Amino acid sequence: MYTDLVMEHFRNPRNMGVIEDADGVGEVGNPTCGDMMRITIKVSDDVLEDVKFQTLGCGAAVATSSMVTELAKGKNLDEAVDITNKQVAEALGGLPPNKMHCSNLAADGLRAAIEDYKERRAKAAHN
Amino acid sequence: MYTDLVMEHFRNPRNMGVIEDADGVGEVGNPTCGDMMRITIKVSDDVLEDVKFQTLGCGAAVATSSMVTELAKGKNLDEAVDITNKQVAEALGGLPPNKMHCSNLAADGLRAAIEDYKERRAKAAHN
Amino acid sequence: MDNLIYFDHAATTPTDPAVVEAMQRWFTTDFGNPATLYNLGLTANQAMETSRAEIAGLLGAEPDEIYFTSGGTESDNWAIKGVADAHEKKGRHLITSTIEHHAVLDTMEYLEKKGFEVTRVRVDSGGLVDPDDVRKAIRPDTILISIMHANNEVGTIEPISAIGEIAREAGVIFHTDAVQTVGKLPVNVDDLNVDILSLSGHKFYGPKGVGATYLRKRVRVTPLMHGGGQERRRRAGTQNVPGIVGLAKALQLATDRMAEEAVREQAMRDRLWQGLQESIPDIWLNGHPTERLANSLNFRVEGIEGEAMILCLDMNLIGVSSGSACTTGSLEPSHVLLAMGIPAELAHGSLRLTLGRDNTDIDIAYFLDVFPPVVKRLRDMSPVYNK
Amino acid sequence: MDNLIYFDHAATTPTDPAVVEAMQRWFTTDFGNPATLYNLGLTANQAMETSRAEIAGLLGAEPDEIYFTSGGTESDNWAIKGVADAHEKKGRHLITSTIEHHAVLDTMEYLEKKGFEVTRVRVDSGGLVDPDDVRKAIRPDTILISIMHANNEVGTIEPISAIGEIAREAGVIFHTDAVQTVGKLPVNVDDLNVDILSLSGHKFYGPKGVGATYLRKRVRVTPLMHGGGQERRRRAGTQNVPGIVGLAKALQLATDRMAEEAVREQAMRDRLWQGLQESIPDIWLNGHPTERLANSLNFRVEGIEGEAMILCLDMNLIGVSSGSACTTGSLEPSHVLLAMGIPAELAHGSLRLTLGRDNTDIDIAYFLDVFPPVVKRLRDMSPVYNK
Ligand SMILES: Cc1ncc(COP(=O)(O)O)c(C=O)c1O
Ligand SMILES: Cc1ncc(COP(=O)(O)O)c(C=O)c1O
Repeated sequence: MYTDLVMEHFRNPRNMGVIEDADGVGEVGNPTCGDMMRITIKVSDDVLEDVKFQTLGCGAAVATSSMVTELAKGKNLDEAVDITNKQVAEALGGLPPNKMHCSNLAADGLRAAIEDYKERRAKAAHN
Repeated sequence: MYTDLVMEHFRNPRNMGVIEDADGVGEVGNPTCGDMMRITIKVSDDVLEDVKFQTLGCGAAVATSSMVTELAKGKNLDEAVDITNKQVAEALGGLPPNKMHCSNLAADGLRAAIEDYKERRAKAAHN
Repeated sequence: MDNLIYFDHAATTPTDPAVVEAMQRWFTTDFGNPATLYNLGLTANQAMETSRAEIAGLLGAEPDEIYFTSGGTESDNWAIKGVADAHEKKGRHLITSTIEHHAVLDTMEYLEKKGFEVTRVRVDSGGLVDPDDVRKAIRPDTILISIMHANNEVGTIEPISAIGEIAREAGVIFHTDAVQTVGKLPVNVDDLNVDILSLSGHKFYGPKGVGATYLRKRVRVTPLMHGGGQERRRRAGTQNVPGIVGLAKALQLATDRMAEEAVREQAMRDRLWQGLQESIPDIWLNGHPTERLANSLNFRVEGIEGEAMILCLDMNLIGVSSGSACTTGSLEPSHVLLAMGIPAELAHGSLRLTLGRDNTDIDIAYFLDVFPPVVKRLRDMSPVYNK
Repeated sequence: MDNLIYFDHAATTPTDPAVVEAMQRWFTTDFGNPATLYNLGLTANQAMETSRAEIAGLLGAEPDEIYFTSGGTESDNWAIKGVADAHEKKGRHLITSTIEHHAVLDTMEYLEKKGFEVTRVRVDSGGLVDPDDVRKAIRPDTILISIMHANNEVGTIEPISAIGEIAREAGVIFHTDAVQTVGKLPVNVDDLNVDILSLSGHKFYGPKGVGATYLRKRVRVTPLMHGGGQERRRRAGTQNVPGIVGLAKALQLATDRMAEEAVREQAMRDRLWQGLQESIPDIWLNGHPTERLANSLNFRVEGIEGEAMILCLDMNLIGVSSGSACTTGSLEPSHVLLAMGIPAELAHGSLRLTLGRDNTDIDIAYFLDVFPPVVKRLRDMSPVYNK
């Protein structure tokens, strides 16, 4: 069902965990749907210095979470915000069709985290 | 499908053929239906001295024809006319359900031959 | 895959080598079409009729009440569509439950689109149908009640005999999907008061792609397969003689060891559940505590998701299923668990273990070793479990 | 039954030992349900998908246009009922021929009872459908044309490609029952211009109880089997993995030796017919002299009846069928022969010989030895043959 690369990421997820003093947090999905992920980021000079994920979900959900952290880490925010769910799936060598929509949310999670970071910064600038 | 006795009669039909100077001839069935038999009888002192059959038809048609000649031979006409198709089937140890109606006409053939004989005699008496 | 530890006997079972052996000659040397008139065909026909009589005997039925099909799905579809088609003049109302297999539920849904009305009786938190609910659902235009004998996800055994009595009193045809019980529980069509019953070979160590329908005499159903005159004109198609011989052999073998195997599997299952409860916090049983198949264990694990557990267990050479129908292309949580009142997020986190002949105490011990760390790892990964 | 001389390959064929061998591991060691997520299931799924791709390749189709079924009867029923159900809003008119298999004809008759209209195009004395008759039968409300590729009784090969072109021009879905041609003739779904095609394993040395439907992309059909999400939600039921693997293997083997085998069987068949004509008076060929399957010989024998010939030949260890459907519980003469204009009494006296891989010149010689005395004996017994 899954590509070897998906299974490899499922088996050995990269960047699993929580950044305690994160600069941004993104949450997408919903436990009622069976898939939920939380992405925490650490930003310095508009570059994603660290990205970590926590995921409740199936193999695809875990692997896409893991993959998006790899794709994002070290990128600057403008690049990272452009990463799409489709790119994540492609980087994994593809996902089963039924997993393309429901369990492929990791890029959305990353974007949510970046937005959270930007909002926090905007607020800080106002204060 | 068929009992051993049916097959035995099919393999070695008794009294197959035509009595050339028959006292009565009975014909039942219809080639269009796939089953047809002709029974010829020789009568002496109201007793069936000889009975012979010709049959076009399936295994059941042949076996019932053969069996009816065995049952009838040596009987007097009153007994012979009472032989039923059902009795013939029973004497053969039964027939498959789908063969009970269409291919089990031999007793009818015998009866037709006896009636033919009686008609001929009645005509002869009138002349 | 000899080193796999298989806990998914409700999904399918290995075909018993004795069954495979019994099938062989009907493939190659005695391969005749049972509808033909020469010896080769008659021999095949005889084997088929002997199988039919054996199966009938084991179910307390007459041989000419047994019809061979391609499996449980066909038997279920036939029963429901066949009764609906043959009796729609009498009425267009059908009764079923909320926890049936999709072969029943989707067929019912199809009929709804065709203008039939369907009442789905609810189940309690253990998955049990209340016969009284069935009684209340019956209307003058009800033509069929279809309630499964035991549920395939949680193993709950339904009060079929009592429901059958109600159906009989009301003069309504009663079908039961016994795919999960035949070969595991004693199944007698008269004791169960059923008119139609579905069974499937591959659930009791028989071949896939062959099943049977018990159809009580004088119950009218329209064929699902029109065509040749096979199966007394009720189910057309050249009969699968090797499969049918295998089906009968498998049912015979399953019946022979049924009592002993139920005790053995239940003991293992109960030890397993005991062990899991001791080593893992926040897990709960799904299904009925007692009215349940001896080999079935379904439980929910808070904070993690089913497929992830399956994959982790597979990495440890253990085969299990989740409560949800992972394969249907939807990620819907199990309709059975939802019907029992389990919230969606816990339904997603459920696992089904169904034991079988090949399981031993060693498998139980191994599972109890492997599973707690899997749960811990996935909970560590989970954003919603923080205990 | 190794000493049987088998001339009834249109009824069924022995499963090739290599096919049986290929099936074995999927019964016992790799028995997984292809819908499950762990390795055992994935392995089974992979074998199934490989089989699907192989079969698709051999038919010139895409893998996701192949659906596994329980055989020819199911494929025929599904095609016809499935199209009727999915397209009845467009129209309720169907076209078929008078010489179809009962799996098609009886299904059509069933639909007639449900309010559909069916036009049955006639055939000529050789059993051929005239494509122009099909064209003329098409109406604005026609939703399906179903014409068989080759007839199972007389072997006549229909002009499917031409009919398919007409169907396509008219925008009508076209189904062909290719149960008698797949494995014997090159079958390419694009060359044939078909939208749906039925095939059955046991007709080409594969297992009984497994077949397939080719269903062109974007052609809508309602499932015949509702339930689980198997076969892309179009045909529910746990897939018969051993049977499916066997089906693909059998089609591969049949394709490999197709050309050579056709030549060999046709030579034997022609010698056989030559010899029969020389030794038996008043016999005639049924079916088309040239547009005919290489292995098929159907002839009528004046003055005697088919079943009697079958039984006599069986006594000589030869297996053949008559033209009529001896098994259906009716003694109706063959609808195919009647449709070709053969009088009922001669239809009753017809015999079908269909050759296969196991036949050799010795079998032909033996038949030519045995059959003339059989005819003589039955004609002597017959009240209607006096030549
Ligand atoms: C309760 C129940 N009904 C029906 C079926 C369908 O049976 P089959 O897979 O033989 O079509 C299954 C199993 O898949 C089942 O568990
Ligand atoms: C032309 C044709 N169609 C359909 C069928 C039915 O196939 P099956 O026996 O696999 O159901 C057959 C053979 O029985 C056939 O010869």
